[in-house]
Amino acid sequence: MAKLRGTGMAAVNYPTGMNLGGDPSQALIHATTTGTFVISLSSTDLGQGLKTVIAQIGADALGVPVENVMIDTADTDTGPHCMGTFASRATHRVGNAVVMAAQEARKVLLEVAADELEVSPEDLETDGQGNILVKGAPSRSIGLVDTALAAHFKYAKTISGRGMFMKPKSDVDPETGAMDPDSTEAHACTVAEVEVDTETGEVKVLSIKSAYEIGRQVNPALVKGQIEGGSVMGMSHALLETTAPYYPAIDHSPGGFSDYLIPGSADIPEIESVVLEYPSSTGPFGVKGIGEMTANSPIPAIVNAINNAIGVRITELPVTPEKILRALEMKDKE
Amino acid sequence: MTQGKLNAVGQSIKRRDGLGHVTGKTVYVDDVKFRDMLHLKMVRSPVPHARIKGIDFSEAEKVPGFVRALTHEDVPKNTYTILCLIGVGPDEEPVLAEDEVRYKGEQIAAIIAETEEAAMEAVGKVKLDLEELPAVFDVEEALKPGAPILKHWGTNYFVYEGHHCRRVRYGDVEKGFAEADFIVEERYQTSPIEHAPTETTGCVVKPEADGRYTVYTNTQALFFTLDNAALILEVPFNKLHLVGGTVGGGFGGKVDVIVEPITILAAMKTGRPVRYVFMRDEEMRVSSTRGAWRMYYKDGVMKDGRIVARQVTTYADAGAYNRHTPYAVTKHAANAAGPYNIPNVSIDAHCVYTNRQPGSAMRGFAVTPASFALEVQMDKIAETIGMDPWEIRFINAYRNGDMKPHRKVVEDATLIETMQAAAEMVGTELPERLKAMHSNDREGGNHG
Amino acid sequence: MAAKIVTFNLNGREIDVLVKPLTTMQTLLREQLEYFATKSGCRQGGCGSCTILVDGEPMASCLLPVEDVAGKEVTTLEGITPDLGLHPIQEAFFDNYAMQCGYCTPGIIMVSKALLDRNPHPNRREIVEALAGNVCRCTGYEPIIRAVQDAAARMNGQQGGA
Amino acid sequence: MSITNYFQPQSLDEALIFLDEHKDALLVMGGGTVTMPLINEGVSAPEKVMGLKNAGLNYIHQQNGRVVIGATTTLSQVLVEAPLPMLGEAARNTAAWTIRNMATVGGNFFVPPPAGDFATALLALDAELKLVRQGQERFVPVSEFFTGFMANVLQPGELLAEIHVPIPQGQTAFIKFGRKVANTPAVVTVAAHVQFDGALVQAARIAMNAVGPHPVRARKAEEILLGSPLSDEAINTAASTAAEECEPFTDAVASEWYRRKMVKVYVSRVLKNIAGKEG
Repeated sequence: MAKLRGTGMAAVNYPTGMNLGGDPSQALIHATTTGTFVISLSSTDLGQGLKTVIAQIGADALGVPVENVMIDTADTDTGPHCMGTFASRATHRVGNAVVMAAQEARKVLLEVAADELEVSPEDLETDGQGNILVKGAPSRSIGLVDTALAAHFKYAKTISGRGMFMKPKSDVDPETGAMDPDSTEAHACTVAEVEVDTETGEVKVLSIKSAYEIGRQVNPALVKGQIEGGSVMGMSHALLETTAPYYPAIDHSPGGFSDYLIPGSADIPEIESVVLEYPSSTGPFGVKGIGEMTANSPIPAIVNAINNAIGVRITELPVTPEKILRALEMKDKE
Repeated sequence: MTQGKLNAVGQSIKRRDGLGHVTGKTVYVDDVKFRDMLHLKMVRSPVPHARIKGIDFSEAEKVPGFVRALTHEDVPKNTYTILCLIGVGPDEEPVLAEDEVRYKGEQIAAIIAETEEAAMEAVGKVKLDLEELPAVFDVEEALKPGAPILKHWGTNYFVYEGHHCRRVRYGDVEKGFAEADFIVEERYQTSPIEHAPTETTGCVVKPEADGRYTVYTNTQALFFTLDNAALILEVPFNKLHLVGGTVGGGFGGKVDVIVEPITILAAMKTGRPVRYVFMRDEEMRVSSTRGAWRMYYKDGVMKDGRIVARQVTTYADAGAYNRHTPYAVTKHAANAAGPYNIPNVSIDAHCVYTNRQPGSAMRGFAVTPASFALEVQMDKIAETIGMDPWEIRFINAYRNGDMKPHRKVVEDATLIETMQAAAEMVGTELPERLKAMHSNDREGGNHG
Repeated sequence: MAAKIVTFNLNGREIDVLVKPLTTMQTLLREQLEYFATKSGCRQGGCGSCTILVDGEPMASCLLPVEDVAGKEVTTLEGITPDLGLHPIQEAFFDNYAMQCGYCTPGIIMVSKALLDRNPHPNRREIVEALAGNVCRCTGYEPIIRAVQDAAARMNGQQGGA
Repeated sequence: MSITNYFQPQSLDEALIFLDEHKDALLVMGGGTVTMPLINEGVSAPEKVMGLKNAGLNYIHQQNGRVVIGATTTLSQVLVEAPLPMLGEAARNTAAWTIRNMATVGGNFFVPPPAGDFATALLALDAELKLVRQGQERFVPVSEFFTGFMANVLQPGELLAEIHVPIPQGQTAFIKFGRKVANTPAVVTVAAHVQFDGALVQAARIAMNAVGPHPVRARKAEEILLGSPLSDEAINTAASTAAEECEPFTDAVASEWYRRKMVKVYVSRVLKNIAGKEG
């Protein structure tokens, strides 16, 4: 009976955007006389934080405080088309569409402010606190509400913008597989440490430590959330959960959270992460994407750590205690 | 691309929906209720493969609260169209089963009743006359002659422009294998897993006074769902108004457009709001999973660690129907060689049908199984040639300017920098040679 | 089928409800009283998203007949949420990003409330054990554990940092 | 038809009256943690249900060398009061806090495998079940209660009212091995109670769960221990014997092969735990 420790690593990339592109997203922005900028979308938030990060992108693209940005999404009558939330695409695609729409709206915002301050738009800048200032003479400024009111009641101008982003659809050469699948690549390298009980085949994951490179982080706390959640989902995929415990047979399929084994609060390893930011060439503010990839590198890192601990390489998921015992028994026979 | 200093991007502001979450005020689909709302429950196949000879609703109709049943005859265009909307066909999954059922749990008939209990009781009283047929569950068995055939085009695989699989051909793997000092082969297999979000898939459809239908749904893709539903129901797109965007966990499991079309149809036929939300065991045993993937890797490797040839043969277990798997297999083909610069690559990625709960999209979409196989294979290569696992990856890591097997030039690559950061974080002392590498050290060149 | 009047205290207020036999507290709260903070993740007692407190004890409302709470004190998340502002636990969860999709959050906050009422200074093991019946698929639990520790600090007067 | 009546007897006698009146038509429920999911999913649609929660059967007290536990005492109560170390362990390893606040000790005798870990501990402690019906009561040892898969000696009109647990004279140990750390079904559960006469084993009870149609005793393994010291060698032989005599099954959590392997491992670990205590 022994408890053996092992360490394993894995390095992965992950493409941003729906494979082959052709997944457009639109955004409409309009200011109301409350000084609020409404961003209309039809994108969905699955918990990854779209409603938060898109507001942040919109705020900086407009040059206004994030508190002045409201996301109005997920109503097909009022929001322009969006392909949907998957493929780590939303921050990149919807973000780009929002930046485009914001540029158009910002242009009108500065034109109206320029008229009010009797300067030319090029002389103006926004401080991100809700003020539009004359460069070099910050005392001469105008607030967002005043500008919006002036635009509406004085100049009969609409402070609004339209945005659209699509990576044109690429098709696949049936012979060679040539294709242009993605807009950029995010990366991750995970190191997992495990302890294997050679008598029961149990694997305890002690730690999952990962470095991620995902271009610009829009909201570091939400990025960390994806890394922590993905690490646990990866650990579960590697060791515990399946709808077909005896695949390819369909027997004994679990019917609920009792016999479908996903980790609970007591099962989680120590999780550590560091995030590098190498801005992408195609994303808004250099964004790439992270949502889909965070379960990927922990899985092989854990399998490699098990091999490092007990010298058996299990190549079938999930790596159950039974598979480990059977592999150890075969190894002893050799 | 935009002006000056960033004030919001890069800040860890709190979640916009956070206050709703912690107070329980966030509204999810199953918080949507209407006074005269009906409930829909599905009659499902108890067996993995059978011919449907008859369905008897006589006992079910006697259940107090029973309103009506729906079968394939009620569905205007009884075929799911999800792939044709993204340029991949043919579509082959019925909304409600017609002549055959091809997986245990497949939707056969919808029962609509005043209460959920009445609907469940009525479902239990529907009598199915089924003639069980032989079933196949293994992807390689399904491709052998004599296996039960699942598709109307007479095979158990998806046809990719005339080919029985998605192909990538780059360089000459046989030449690569011939040159190689070592050949490293392995078989990798993943099992299907369920998205298991804490909120199950569901929708509520309300007929509006103006003849349109409002669909409250936790789909991940509103317009994609709208378009598919409209095509199935043969109604103008603008008849449907989808509202959602607050999803209790998706993970790829809420983009199959399975509950919306039939529930809109039920609302159309009854003129009343209808609610169809999966029970947990339906989410587990019937809703789509991440498919199972069987991947055979064969690599040619030189003594110095360079991988000169990589051949990948993959069988994706789509289960009984396409859903998103044919599309996932193409993404798999674009990633199965990994973030490594390999001169000779051959990939055959098959999308295979079995009599199983369909596989579809899940977080990582076909790249998750590839990353698993790739990174265990890289360790096996390192062990075979006696090299450190870090080093084998640094040597082969792709650099900006390299050409990927699917003929796309590498850009925005930072695998090397990411590995360096991970090593530093865990205190692994990399040799200077590896610390000196960077992703632009071969700009423009190939195999530096 | 004889419906019955059941009297109990809901979030500090005595109420009488008319329910059919074996109606669950989950169904009563969500379908009749429109208290939607109590969620419905599985109706098998396996996910914890429907947790409510009965005389301060966390229970799975999906398995609890309404008749069983007659004369008792029932607390739901609506009852913990002050009319103005937030309960310290809610502040701690919000500040620690202890949720993503939010569907499991109500149930987890109820269990955390019951734990902290009973044990103002829980260690990590005690927090983890209390939460063993709550499934969260998004966060990986770590931020939730941090949030409960932070909530304990806030409720004990020390200013909990995010 | 759906549920017509939910009876909540206020006393054991009232419960027996309802039971006599409605016999098989009445589904008896303890905490509801097994019955309610089946009703919620429409798998079970009883007409009449009787909940015993208010029948005054939740108490724990000691009575001439025995711990007496009312049938509807919740697992949380047992965990808090921990009348015996093994019972505290068994309760702590069953489900999670929220469910333990509802699940009852008596209910644990009517659950499908691999559930029933608490009943397994009681089996190892030679507990006796007080079964009552109108005007009659009888004591049945847990070891004779189960007659097959989801079957037992309960007669029509009879209820499980109390569990009597003799205070163990020897050393006890309990391990519940699941695939997750908490709130998870058993791969195998082993509970043992060994009494010594000096260094020799005078009496041994080894109870196992999830390796038979219900909690079972490893009788052959027990015999091997009698009359000899609890040596490593005796423990290994007993563990191997227990692995042979058990009847494991396959489910989503573990296969028959793996459960049989784990019986050998965990019977050995439990006995070594006891040997360690004996010192």
